[in-house]
Formats: sequence, C-alpha cells, structure tokens
Amino acid sequence: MSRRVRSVVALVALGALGTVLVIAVTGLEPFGHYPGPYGDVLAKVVPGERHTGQLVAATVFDYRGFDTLGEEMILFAAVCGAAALLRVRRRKREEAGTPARPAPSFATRATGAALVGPVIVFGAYVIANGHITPGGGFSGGVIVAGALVLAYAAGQVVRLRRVGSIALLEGAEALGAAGFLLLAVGGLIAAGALLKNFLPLGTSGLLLSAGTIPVGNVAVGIEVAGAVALVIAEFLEQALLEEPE
Amino acid sequence: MALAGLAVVVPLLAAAVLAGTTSLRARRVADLVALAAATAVTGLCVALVVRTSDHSIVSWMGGWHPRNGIALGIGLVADPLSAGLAAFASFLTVVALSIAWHQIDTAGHLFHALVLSFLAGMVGFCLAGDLFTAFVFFELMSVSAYALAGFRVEERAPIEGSLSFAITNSVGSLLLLIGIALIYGRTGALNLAQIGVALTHRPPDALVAVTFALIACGFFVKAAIVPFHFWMADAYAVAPTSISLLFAGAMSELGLYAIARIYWSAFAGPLGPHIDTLRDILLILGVATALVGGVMCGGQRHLKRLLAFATVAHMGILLCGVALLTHDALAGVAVFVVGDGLVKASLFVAVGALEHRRGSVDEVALYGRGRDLRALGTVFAVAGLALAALPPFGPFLGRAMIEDAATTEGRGWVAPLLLIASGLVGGAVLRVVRTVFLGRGPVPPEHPACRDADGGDELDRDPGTPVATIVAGALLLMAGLAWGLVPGLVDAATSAAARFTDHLGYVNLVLHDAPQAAAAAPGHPPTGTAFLYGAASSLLAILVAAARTVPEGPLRPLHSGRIGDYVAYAMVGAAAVAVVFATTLV
Amino acid sequence: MSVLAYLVSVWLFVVGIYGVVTSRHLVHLVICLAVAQSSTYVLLLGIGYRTGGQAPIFGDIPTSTPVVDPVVQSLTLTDVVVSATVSALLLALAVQAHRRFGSVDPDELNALRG
Amino acid sequence: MTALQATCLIVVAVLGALVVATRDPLRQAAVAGIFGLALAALFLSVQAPDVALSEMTVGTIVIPVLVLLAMAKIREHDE
Repeated sequence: MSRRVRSVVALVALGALGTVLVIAVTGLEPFGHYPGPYGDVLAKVVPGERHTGQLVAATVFDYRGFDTLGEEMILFAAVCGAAALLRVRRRKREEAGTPARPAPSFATRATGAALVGPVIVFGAYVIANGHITPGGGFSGGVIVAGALVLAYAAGQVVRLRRVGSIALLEGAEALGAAGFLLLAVGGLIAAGALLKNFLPLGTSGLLLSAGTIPVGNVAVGIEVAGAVALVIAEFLEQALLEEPE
Repeated sequence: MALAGLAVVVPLLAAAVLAGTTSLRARRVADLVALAAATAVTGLCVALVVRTSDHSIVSWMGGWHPRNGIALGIGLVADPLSAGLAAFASFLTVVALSIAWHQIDTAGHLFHALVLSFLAGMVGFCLAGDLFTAFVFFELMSVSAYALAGFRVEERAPIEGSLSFAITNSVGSLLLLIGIALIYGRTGALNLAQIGVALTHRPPDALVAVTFALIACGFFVKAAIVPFHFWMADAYAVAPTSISLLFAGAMSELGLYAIARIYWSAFAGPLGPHIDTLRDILLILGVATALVGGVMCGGQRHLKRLLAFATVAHMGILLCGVALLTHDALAGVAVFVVGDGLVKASLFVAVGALEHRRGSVDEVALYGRGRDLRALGTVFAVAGLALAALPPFGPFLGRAMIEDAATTEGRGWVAPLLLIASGLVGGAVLRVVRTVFLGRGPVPPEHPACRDADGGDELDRDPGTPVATIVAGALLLMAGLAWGLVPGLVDAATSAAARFTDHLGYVNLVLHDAPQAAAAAPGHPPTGTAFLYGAASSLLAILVAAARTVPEGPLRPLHSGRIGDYVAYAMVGAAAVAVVFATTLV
Repeated sequence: MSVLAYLVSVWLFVVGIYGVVTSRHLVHLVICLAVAQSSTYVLLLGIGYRTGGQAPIFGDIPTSTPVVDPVVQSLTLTDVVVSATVSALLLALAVQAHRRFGSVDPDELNALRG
Repeated sequence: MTALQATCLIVVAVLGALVVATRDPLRQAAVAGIFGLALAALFLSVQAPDVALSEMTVGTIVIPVLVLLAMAKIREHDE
C-alpha cells in the first residue's frame, strides 16, 4: 500500500472501530457509578484482614499479588531483552578498547553527587511507606534508579566501569525479582498457599505492619531500581560511548 | 495443591538466578540450569494432568477463596486440557533448549533467562482462571518472545522481524486489554467464572458483543488469523531455530486456547442463543486462514518462512475446531495441537540441521545439495506426508475429528476446504524433498523476497553435533506419527473436552468449590469419509510437490513487510469483527 | 458529560493507532503506541470512579467512607509498567534497526517481504 | 463529573493528539512528557494517587529519558 492508501484505509477502519467502541461504552454504567462488587468487597475486608488502609497496596501485593509477580517478571524479561539486544555491540567494543572522552567539569560532578543522597533517601521513603501512603515499590524504585543514574552521570562519565556497575545493576534487578518470588514461595511453605501472608500483621498504619506487603514493596523497589537503571545504562552505553562508524 | 503455582514460579526463579549471575558462570551451567528448570516444569504439569484426570483443581493464590460467589483473589484452574497444553509447551521448551545447546548464536547473555520467562508466561497463561492474570502472563510470554525473536541482533532481518512482531502484537494486546476493561465495567469481576455468572444477569447487548470481539481479535493477532497474521512469517523466520520451534508449536496455539477458555467459562451463557451465527463467523475466518496459509506456504523458498506459513494454515484448521463450539471438535483441536506440534517441531529441527550442514535455508540455493543427506530427507518426506494428513498419523487424527464434528454440525463445506489447505502445506514440504534432497524437477521461481533473511544460524561447525540433533528430530517425528495410534486417545480427549466445555460445572467448581464431575463423553473415531479426505489431501500434496509453482493470486503483494500496513490490516480486521459481532450477536 | 471519560479513552486509542500506522519514524511510532496504551488507563480509572468517592487509602479517613475502586488502580499500575517495558524494548530495537538499516523509517526496513 | 475532571480529560485528549501530530521525535518526547503530567493530574482528580505517582515517574521521566538517549544514538549515527 502506498502511504496515502494506507492512511485512508486506517482512517476508515479506525472510524468504524471507534464508532463501535463508542456504542459499546455507552452500555457501561455512567461515569462515577462504579457498580462493584470486586472493589467494594475488598474495601470491606482489607482493613480487618490485612491491617492496612492502603487498599491499592493490599490489592497489588496480596489479593492480586500473582498479577504483580507476573508484572515484575515482565519488567525483568523486557530489561533482559533490551540488554541482550543492545549489548552485543558493547562486547565487541570492549575488545577494541575504551574510547577516551572529555571529563565533565567539577561543578557538574559536585552538583550531581550532592543530589544523589537526598534522592535515594526520598526513593527509599516512598518504598518503605508504600503500604501506608501512595507510592510503593514501583514509584520509589524509579526514583532510586534516577539517583543511580545521577551518580553515574556525575562520577562515571569519565570512564564508566562498565562490567562492574552493569553486573551490579543486573544483580540488583535479579535479586529483587528473586526476592518477590521467594516471598511467594515463603507463603507456600509457611502458610500453605503461594503468596499467602506469613508475617505478623502488626498495627495498621505503622511502618512495620501489614505482614508481607512492605516486604513485597521492598523487593519490587530493588528490582525496579536495578531494572530502570540497567536499561538506562545500556542505552547510555549505546548513546554516549559509541564512536561514530 | 501447589503444583500449578510452582510450575510458574520455578522457571522464574531459575531465570532470576541465571540473569543475576551472567558474569559469574559458564555457558554450560546456564544450559544445565535452564534444562533442569524446564524439565521440572514439564514434570509438574504432567503431574497436574494426572491429578486432574478425575476432577479439575483450583488453587487460590494467597489462599483467598471466593466468598459468596465473589472471587477475592486469583485462581489457577487446572484441568486435563489446560494442564496438558502447559505440559506440551514445557516439553517443547525442553526440546528447544536441547537444540540450542549447540548453537553459538544463543550463547549470548540472558538467552536462557528469556526462554524460562517465556515458559513461565505460557504456563501461567494456560492455567489462569482470571482474565487479567491471563493478560499479564500473555504479556510476559509476548515480551520474552519479542526479545527472543530479535536475538540474532547482528543481522538485519531479525531486527525487522522482531519489530513487526512486537508492534503488531502490542496492538493486539491493547485490543485485549480494552476488552478486559469493558467486561470489568459491566460485571465488576475479573474471575472468568464470576464474569460468566454476572453476564447472565442481563440480556447481551452491544457492549458484551464488542467486548468478546475485542478479546477475540487480541488473541487472533497472536494466533495469526487472517487478516491479523502478517507479522508471523517475519518473526518465525528470523528467530533462532530452537525458538521458531517453540513459537510455532506452542505460542500460536495458546491464542486459540484462550478463545476457547474464555468463551466456555464466561461468554457461553450470554452468547449461547447466537451460537450458530458465531460458529459461521469463526468458521469463515478459520477456513480463510487455512487457505491463505496454504497458498502462501506453497510460494515460499525460504524454508523457515515456509514453515511459518504452514503454521498459519494450521492455525486456520485449529480455529475451525474451536469455532464449532462443540466438545467433539475441541477434542480434535487438542489432538491436532500435539500431533501437528510434534511433526512441525521435527521439521524445524530438520531445517536447523540442514542449515548447519549446508549453510543455507534457501530452497533454490540448496537445489540438489541434499542428495547425500538421506536421514534428513526422510524426515522431511515423512513429515510432509504427515502434515498432509496421511492416515492414520497424529495430524490426520486431529484434522479428521475436527472435520467430522463440522459435518455433524451441518457444515459439510468445511472439510473439503481444510483438505485443500493441508494438501498445499504438505505439498510445499514434499516439494522441498524433491528439489533439495532429490534434485529433480523444475526449480521454484526466484522471488525477490527475503533476500537478507537467509543468514544462517551460525551453528557450531563441530561435525559431531548434528547427529544428536537429527536423532531428536526423528524422535519428535515418530512421536507425532505415533500420536495418532495411541489407544483410547479419542475417548480421553473427548472426555477432557467435555469437561472443558461444561460451563456450569466450571462455575460451580471455581466459585462454590463443588467438585466438577468427570464427564464421560464417548469419543468418535474418524469416519470413513475422514479417511478418504486424508488420503485425498496426501494425494494433492504429492501433485503439488511435482508442480513448479502454485498460483498465488494477489496474496503476495499484501505481505509487504511494512509494519504500518500490518497494523492497518489488523485494524480493518478488528473493525470488521467488531461490527459483525455487534450487529449479529445481540 | 457522563461518558466524556470513555469518549476520551476511545479518542486516545484511535489517534494513537493512527499515529502508529502512519508513522515515518520508529521512535515516533513507539510514543504513539504509548499514547494508544494510555487509553486503557483512562478507561479503567473511569470505570472504577465513584462520584464523591475518596482515594482508596484509609489513613486519615474512617473505613466507612465511600472510596473509588482500588482494583482498577491496581490493574492500571500493572498496565503502566507493562506499557513502559514494551516501550523500552521497542526503543532498543529502534536503535538497532537504525544501525542495521541506516534508517528509522519503518517503511524502509526491507529485509523481509512476501 | 467535576469541572476539574472534565478539564483534565479535555487537556489529555488534546495533548494526546498533539503528541501524535508532533513528528519530530525530540520535540515529541517533550510533548509526551507534558502529556504524562496531564495524565497524572487526571489520575489525581479521579482519586488515584498511586497511579498518578507511577505515571509521573514513568511518563515524564523514564520514557522521555529513554527516547532522548535513543535519539542521541540515532542522531550521532546520522552525522
């Protein structure tokens, strides 16, 4: 198809599909009238059974924890995939030797380095409070990854210790993933069902409460931080360290 | 009962361990760990099949059992068909990993971790009793598959194939997800059984019909149903051979499995009154897919693309089986998936070995160069006949059961068309025997297509390795042939399918923990007509093999290799299916 | 007004896919796909919304307060992550495609046809 | 539906179209970042702070950064 024919075909098809979709969505309850029952049942049982008021965290890490397990592994597989796709070239280049690059100014590095600590603390805070307030492992993990990239940009631009830092990030990603999986298996061993809570529930609202939920948050946080930093690092390798061919 | 959950968690744990230690371990360690994990999963799934022979098993993640008919958590549902498919997929993974043992191109980092997460995605998807969980594991399988398809990143074709694979399939997943959101908006449930109950509370309307259309289209993309199939040849031809085998033997089939699972657990109630219309729509799609696959298969000279289009044709046959919406036809589907999967796996292994020996997968370049490779030629020849549904082997048995079920449902027109499709597929494989292994008869015409797609798998040049590979191929082939002769298979498959299609039994099992009685349904062995059709398609295959070329009509230019075109066709298909469903199923 | 959220969702899907089909740049295409994906976020959260409902976090509010559906939020969280990971993978492929083909126009990738 | 929600929805719809219409990927990454912010605001307005936070980190940080890096690579190669 020529581009013109293709866009006409697409417009007609999407017009038809869009129309059918609009007809379909008018069959939904009007906006603002969530009919339940799933969410309402959870809202009723979670505070008593899981000692947390963070319904989303309880859903993500416990009631629908198996989805989250799958989701974390999607992230894991995608990062492995992106790394595998980008990495082939790096190995070749390493054999050829590391290209020298200009060092950034001291001010740049100092500013970056000064920001790393606070950002990590903030990320850790978001992860640790995921079962009490909005946030949790995913958002916090991305923030921590941001700090790691900042450190990378501030200190490592001169001569990136590739193998070491990449292996470390890889290890963090795998550790987080394995941690969540082991948490699931822990439920099986200690409580008889995969992903079942096996830790004391504590008092709702405290940092150490809600059983396995905060542990899951930490595992996911480690994995996400490792994964996001790893994928950014792999892209950085591609983007900045490559000599033109 | 933790087998189901473990079958998902075990490969993932192994994958995490392997990915976390890439810089610390030797290649062989990864091979061994991955093989051990895949073998363990196969064992777990086979154990599930055995345990579910009397009654299906639901395991609730987190121990959250349903309360008052409302599912709080996620349940994995194992019955002989779902666990059996998971077992077959993990068995093929073991085969794929064994084949990959000798391949340099798979030595790269992370290959094994990706194969294992792919496996976990397939197993979780088969067992999911929850619509969103099915989506998540479907995505896990897909994302791993995108990366695996593009794994030979040093060449051009894998990059393009992987891109078109990933983009078209992401659009498919998007359709699926919109469907899931709409069904949640209607029912407030994600558990399939609970959705099934909720949908019967009010008469079906456009929302229900469109939702089913979107979910079906999402899976049609994965199953390569016309016109959603364009990406498939590109992706399957460029992946490492071990991975192509896994894609063709297991991944595509899962798309159709999902349609059957979701129809019978959730939509059988509301769409039941329109079952005849639905049957016809799906049958038309199935027959069209079978014929397009068959015709395109005949026009290929790149052997892996040829097998990819053979897979398209077989997905069409399978969709016909699903489309009939009876347990007899579904039993045929189950039989066909295994029989056809084994034979096709043997062909992929054989292509890999041929590539190893002769450094090409281009039929024209290989003309006459396989004369001394007798064992390989024999595998090709026997597999070609088996794919042409020569009685009484595995693929024949499955196709015959589907055809007989179609005739019983008053769709006598289906069987002759499927006959043509498998005749074309078998003929294309037999033509390769004639040209490559015998070096006789006319050379297939030159095609500008896939010039760069011929790059080899860069196999080890160790002359000792392929013997084991050829033996593996021959064993797979023999298993595929013998599959049609297993005593009691028809009855067992029919009983399993009868339980699978028992909507009320499923609902009561999942939501009310009421054991689902084993449905003893008598199986129907192939009729005389089916044997006749099998013989006819084998004959057709031999005729096709002798011909120089098969007329393709305007089909080939449509396969333009352009991602934008492919997505546009998929949208045309989705719009058509949605409009037809919305106007005929309410 | 009551269907505005759903209409916006359908709109995002349509324009996103239109962008995918007509894109001349792989990176552009990936972002269009992400726009199409965001239609599902809007749809899911729209379905789970309840007029006057609070965020489903009982911290400072009593547990009897009506809240919006936590399930759709959990689904959307998963959805956001899945979309992001697919984007990352596609971007990696786009970079490689540029290297192998010297082009990022999806129509100029021509190793495979027919 | 509150006025805030309606406003957010319309802004999201407009920005979504704008992202698609911006054909230059570098500029598009910037527009996509703003689109991500608008989505996050919409999510806050429908009482989904968890999702808003995720969308903000992903839509306005991770994806634009990856796009910029990918473009840096592609541009450098073009020169």
